[in-house]
Amino acid sequence: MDLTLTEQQKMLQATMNELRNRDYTKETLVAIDAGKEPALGHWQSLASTGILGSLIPEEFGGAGASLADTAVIYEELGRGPVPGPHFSSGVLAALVLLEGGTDTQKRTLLPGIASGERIFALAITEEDYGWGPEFIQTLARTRGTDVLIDGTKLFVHDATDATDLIVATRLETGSIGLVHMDKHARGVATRALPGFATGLSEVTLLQALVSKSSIISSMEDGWDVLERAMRKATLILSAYQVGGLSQVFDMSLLYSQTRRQFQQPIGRFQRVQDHVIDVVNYLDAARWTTYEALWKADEAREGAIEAMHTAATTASESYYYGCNSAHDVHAGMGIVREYGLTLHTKMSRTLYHYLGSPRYHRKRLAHALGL
Amino acid sequence: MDLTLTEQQKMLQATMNELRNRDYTKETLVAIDAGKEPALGHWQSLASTGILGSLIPEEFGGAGASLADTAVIYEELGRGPVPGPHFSSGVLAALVLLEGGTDTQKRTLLPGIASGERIFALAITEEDYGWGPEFIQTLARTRGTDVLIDGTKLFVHDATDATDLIVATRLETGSIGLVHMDKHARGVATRALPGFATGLSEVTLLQALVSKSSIISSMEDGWDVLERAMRKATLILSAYQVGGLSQVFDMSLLYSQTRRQFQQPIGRFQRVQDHVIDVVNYLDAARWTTYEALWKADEAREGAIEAMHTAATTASESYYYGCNSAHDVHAGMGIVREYGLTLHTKMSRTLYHYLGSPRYHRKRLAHALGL
Amino acid sequence: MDFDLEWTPEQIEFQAEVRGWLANHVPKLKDHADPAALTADEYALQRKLGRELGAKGWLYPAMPSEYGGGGLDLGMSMIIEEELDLYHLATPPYYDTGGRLGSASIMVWGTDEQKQYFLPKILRGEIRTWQLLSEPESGSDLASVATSAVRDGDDYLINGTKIYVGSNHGAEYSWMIVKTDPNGDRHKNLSWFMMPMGLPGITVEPMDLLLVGGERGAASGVKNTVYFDNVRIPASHLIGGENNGWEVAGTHLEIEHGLLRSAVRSDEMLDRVMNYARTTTRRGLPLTDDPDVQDSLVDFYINSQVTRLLHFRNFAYRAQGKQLTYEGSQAYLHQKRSALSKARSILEVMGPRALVSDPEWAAENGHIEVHQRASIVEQHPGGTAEIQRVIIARRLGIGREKREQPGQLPSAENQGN
Amino acid sequence: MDFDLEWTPEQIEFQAEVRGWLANHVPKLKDHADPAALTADEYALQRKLGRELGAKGWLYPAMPSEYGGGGLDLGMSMIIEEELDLYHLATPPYYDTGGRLGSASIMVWGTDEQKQYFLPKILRGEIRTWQLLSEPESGSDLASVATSAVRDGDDYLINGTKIYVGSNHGAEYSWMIVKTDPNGDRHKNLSWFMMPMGLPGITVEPMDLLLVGGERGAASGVKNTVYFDNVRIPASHLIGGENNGWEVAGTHLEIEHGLLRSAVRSDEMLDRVMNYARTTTRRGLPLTDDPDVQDSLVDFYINSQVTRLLHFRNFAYRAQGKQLTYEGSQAYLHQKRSALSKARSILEVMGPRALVSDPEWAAENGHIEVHQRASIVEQHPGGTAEIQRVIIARRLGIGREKREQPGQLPSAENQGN
Repeated sequence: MDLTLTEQQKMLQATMNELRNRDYTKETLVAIDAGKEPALGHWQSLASTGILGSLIPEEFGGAGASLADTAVIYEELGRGPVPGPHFSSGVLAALVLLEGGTDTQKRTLLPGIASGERIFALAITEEDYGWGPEFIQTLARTRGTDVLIDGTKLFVHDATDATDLIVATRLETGSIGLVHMDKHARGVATRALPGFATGLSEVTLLQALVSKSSIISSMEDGWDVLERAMRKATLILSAYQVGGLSQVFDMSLLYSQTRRQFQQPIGRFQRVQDHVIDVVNYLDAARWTTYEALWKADEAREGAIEAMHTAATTASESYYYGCNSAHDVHAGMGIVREYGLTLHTKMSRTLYHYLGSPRYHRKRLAHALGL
Repeated sequence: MDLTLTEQQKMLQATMNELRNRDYTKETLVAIDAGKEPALGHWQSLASTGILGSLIPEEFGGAGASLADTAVIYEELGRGPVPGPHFSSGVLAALVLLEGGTDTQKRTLLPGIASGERIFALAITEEDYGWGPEFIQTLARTRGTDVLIDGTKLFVHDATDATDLIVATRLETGSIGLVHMDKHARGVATRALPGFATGLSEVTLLQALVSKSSIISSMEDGWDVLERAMRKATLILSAYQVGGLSQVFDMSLLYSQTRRQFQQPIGRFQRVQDHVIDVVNYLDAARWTTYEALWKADEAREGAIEAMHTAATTASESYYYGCNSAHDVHAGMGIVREYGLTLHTKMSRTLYHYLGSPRYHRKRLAHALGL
Repeated sequence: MDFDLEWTPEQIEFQAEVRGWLANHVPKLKDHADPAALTADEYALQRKLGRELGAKGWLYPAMPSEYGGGGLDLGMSMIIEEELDLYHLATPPYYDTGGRLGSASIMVWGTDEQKQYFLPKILRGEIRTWQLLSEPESGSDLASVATSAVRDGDDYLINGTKIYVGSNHGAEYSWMIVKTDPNGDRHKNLSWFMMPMGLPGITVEPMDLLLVGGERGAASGVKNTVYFDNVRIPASHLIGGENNGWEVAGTHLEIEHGLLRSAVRSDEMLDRVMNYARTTTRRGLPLTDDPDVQDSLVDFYINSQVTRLLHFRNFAYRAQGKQLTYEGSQAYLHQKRSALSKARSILEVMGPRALVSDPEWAAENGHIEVHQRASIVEQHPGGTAEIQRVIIARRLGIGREKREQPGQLPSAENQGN
Repeated sequence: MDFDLEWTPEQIEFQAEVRGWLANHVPKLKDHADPAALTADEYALQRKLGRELGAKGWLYPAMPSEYGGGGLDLGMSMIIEEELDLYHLATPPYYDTGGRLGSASIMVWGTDEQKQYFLPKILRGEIRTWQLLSEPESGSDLASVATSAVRDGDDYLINGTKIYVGSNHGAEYSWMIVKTDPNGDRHKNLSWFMMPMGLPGITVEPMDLLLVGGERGAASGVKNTVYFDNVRIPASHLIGGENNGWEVAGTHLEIEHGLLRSAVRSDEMLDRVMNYARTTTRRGLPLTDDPDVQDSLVDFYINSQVTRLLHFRNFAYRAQGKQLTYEGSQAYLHQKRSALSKARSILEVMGPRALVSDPEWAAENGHIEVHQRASIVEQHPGGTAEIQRVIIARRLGIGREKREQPGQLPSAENQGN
């Protein structure tokens, strides 16, 4: 029993902290959010830390780190919140390739992910939105040694910044095929979706043609591969949400001390205190459910699945409600974009349904508990 | 548009207030709750006000009053909360007889209800608990001109104090029959169920024999009769809950003013204030949804059903949560039985599932809204 | 009790008149989800409608006709509100809280001369007015405003900064609170001005906020910083007496804290969400078949009914001459907090479609995405939820034997909107 | 990070020893849902178990062995807790908060003589001790206690009334806070006594409460009024120095506010609710097939996990020598508030069966009905939810730059339970 970070984790944390302070200041993040700076402006710098290969074994150019180590990185990224395709590519796509890719696919693709040269996005959900195989309507039809893909993918994270896609398709056999394709292949078009969400886009596939060998999950149903990848990725996402919420807490606490009204710091009022306390309670609930789930996953312990669903539910809800409470602390200041709180509010909404909403995870948890 | 009480309603209110102050003081109610005074000790006094016949037409010995008028009475009873079979008998049973009884049944039974001579309880729910016809397993088998009834009724309100029962049974035809019987008939046994609930009991029916003419709902399926009666009765129950919560609010407000800690009234602390504010917010939500639903029911307006389910949900949840908030205001004092708050806490739990839980009403509301 | 809005034959006739008139005069504007998207031309049409309503006395129907109001009773006023609501409009049909709150305050606190000078402009829709309250260091604590007004002969010189002001198409006047006595006791050092926005020294700079408010009657538009640099304003524009501003604020805040909303406004968002759920399928089945969706919608529906009923109660009480104490803030608080709960219900039901404003994929033409932001933004203007709770506690007498009394209002007949 | 409780070979051996010993010594008692139903004979068996545990140093395993504790490390202490927990027992296996809190306070504040005199009695289970804090006019505001202790020669004379005290089978001692300086400044006028309950002038009268607490280690039993009428007690029984009681209270409250609970206690109610749902049918189908039931159970489960993890974090931090600040109150607050939420989940799942204690129909032999009441009652003892929030705010530094420091505790090794 030891709830402290390892020395290596502390180093990772320090590295990420440095990166944030240098490349992803609040001003930069606000500018990226407003479209005034490119999202990938510091991609090389980020990639150079090696974090994109955190989960990728050394033989494929990565660090071969544990989920818990990777979570330390993502907690720091979440504090920004640093947007961009780091999660889609370095976590989700890497895990899909590791779980279901052939040796050739791993050898060809993973080093590029680790170095940041290739940027992957996963096109899974569609207009009929949901995180189960039953929602996949995009068709992949065999044409000799090729497959021809038609469909529209919606609310795809980070596709506009990607170089490569992994697309969940319905094969003629009825099972799910995860197809790797060049984002700039003919028949593939991506379009950013504006609104109160970060990095979502539409991907249309119109007779997009790829070789059969691009199917990552050729040995089994693609959804099984994706499911295994998502179970792990979800935990990294939770850590990212924990990081975001911990930044929201710091902002709220500081504001409670420095903002004065009625001739005293606003944090002297019990009503304001209770909003800050709500934030820290959400934070610690998310933090410790996530940490335990990470540990259980890394150690393959009993109850790892239950812990993962518990963490995912708690982290998504906590980030969402924690931002609401932080807005209560900040009142007018909270909605001033340059102040930076709305970056988190927006991110908390963006991630609420990502890889399954709290409601989805609750239902899966009920199932895992044998209910 | 006029949200004030009519002159007649003000008189009713005053009468009930007087009755409460005389016969149902806090001390008496605490003693009844503790089993130190009989629940029916003041039944004659209560009956003499005529309130048991409020909904019964004058031709059958009642006052023929509207639901809204009756609600005024029950709001005052709820303030106690005055326990006992007044609702089971004067509201629920009366409405069942009015909705489904033959002329003979009405003429024979309603005057006794109105005068308080007969006390009815409705035995509907069973071990497999729920407020739909599908939960009725108690069997009524025809034997010549008689029916023979077997089954166990659970969580029956007020049965121990009753003289008569109306039992929901499954007829051989498969439909539901509401059977009137003398509580002291052979084969009928009632047993009070102790615990954190007021007035619940078990009623066992072992080859209980009644004449076929005792079936109240002989012309149609008994559940339809019951459903119509419950739609109206639910609103009176909501008014009773509103009354209870309004008393809880008064207690909380007064305590916030008179209890001193840290050298000031506790109500000076924002955290305590917010608990009291929660109570009044619950109260007013319950009050106004109930009042509007009563008006719509009396006037047979469009949306009366939706309004009833909205009121029932809101009143049950408000009373439940409002008591929790009041306990937060009162801390230790709230759990001292002689103080009287726990009478409401217990009653709010007792009524939570009665005539359908909030979840039941929400589902019916969804249906009524065409969802 | 009677929840009916029964109209007399005269009122039914009036209703027909209003309906007919509106059909001919309400301009057909594009349905902008984000009110900030309103163009200058469209805005001009809205102002025109405002002036036309004003000319008939329908812009401020319950205000006295001698000052340009309609002199109508609450029933008539409500009919106008109801009919406008069918167009998702209110009186006035553009952002004019300075006019609504300023005119009520002038009715109570202005001199006869000031009433005659200012009220007709406002009530007839000739000018529109922003309200200027918050400052960088003064939000919930309104009494701490630092913008100064110093007497100089027949004028005052104004210096300071106001934030979260107004809207995006300018205003002719601003109704503002300032400090007139830098050494005066708290609550005895403030005054209100009706400020012509064309005076030299005034600079307006847009703020970048989560939601840029718009020009519609109901929009909670707080979005400019307004700088005052030695602005010279005649003393005749000071309303309610020098250093008497806290009393005037009582009137202003009383109306702002929950008395703004009419009894009849429909819940546009409820209609939209129900419509979405009824017209959307999921795996071939209506979304409404999903019990989780039903739960979310029923939550939304009940929340909406409670907000409506609390406002309705307040309206009815006012109409019957009953003095409201905590009820205005209670309804306002419920409205604010249930907006958050509704936003979550919506997100549960619609998923990411609730979050995007893309023309092809946005739910309900983007109105939902705007609401997701608006639900957060609307927690704060007009007094935060915390301030509403402060008022409720004082008015109910929680922890105190003496209940605080409400601020002074215009007579009931003059509060129709 | 490592969430594992990995035992060393020595610890595994110890675990086997404890397990074997308990199997032979824990009396088979009737499973009373309501702890108040425990008979005098059964209570005597529990006391006997306490003395036997005490003789082995397992009653207060982490306390120094020189005073009758076990002198064991946290791991060993935890093993004892875990094994007792399998019997739904804790150390001590009867209501003894006065002993738990008093012995810790004496460890920090007592003189050597006092430690030698009082601690062995407590730690060996020879006496049991109530805590006496609240009074009719003093609840959350502990510093306002009025029960007076006036010096008279080598003694003090005690007068006053304490409420919500103890349990239903008496106690040999009481650990109590009194006012020793009627004119002293607030927080400088209090002292603590270890009071023999056999002294003349003490009257104990049961209170009639929503839940009558019992004798089990975990029961939140507050249930007597204790009157002191000129009770004469030797000055040697005053702990921590005259008028230094607020400092001593810092130790007492620090432990009470969230450090009481061990890291390993299972959630008995979670097991019961899951068991009920899995073994009950509704219209022939398992209750667990109902999606609404699933939702309620999952809510319950998640709440339970969060409470467990917050306590686990606190335990691990203490084991690593990290000073806790807000964390104790945070865990305690979560435990209190989620008890309410759990009670509602239960009521949703079980309906009226959750409310009755009838032998035939009560869910889970009546344990559920007791929990429905306990969830309300447990909001208040050990500091209300509001008091926990006060502490959290101060310790986090909300609205203040200087964070409040925790009260003084016995060294980490001595806080094992």
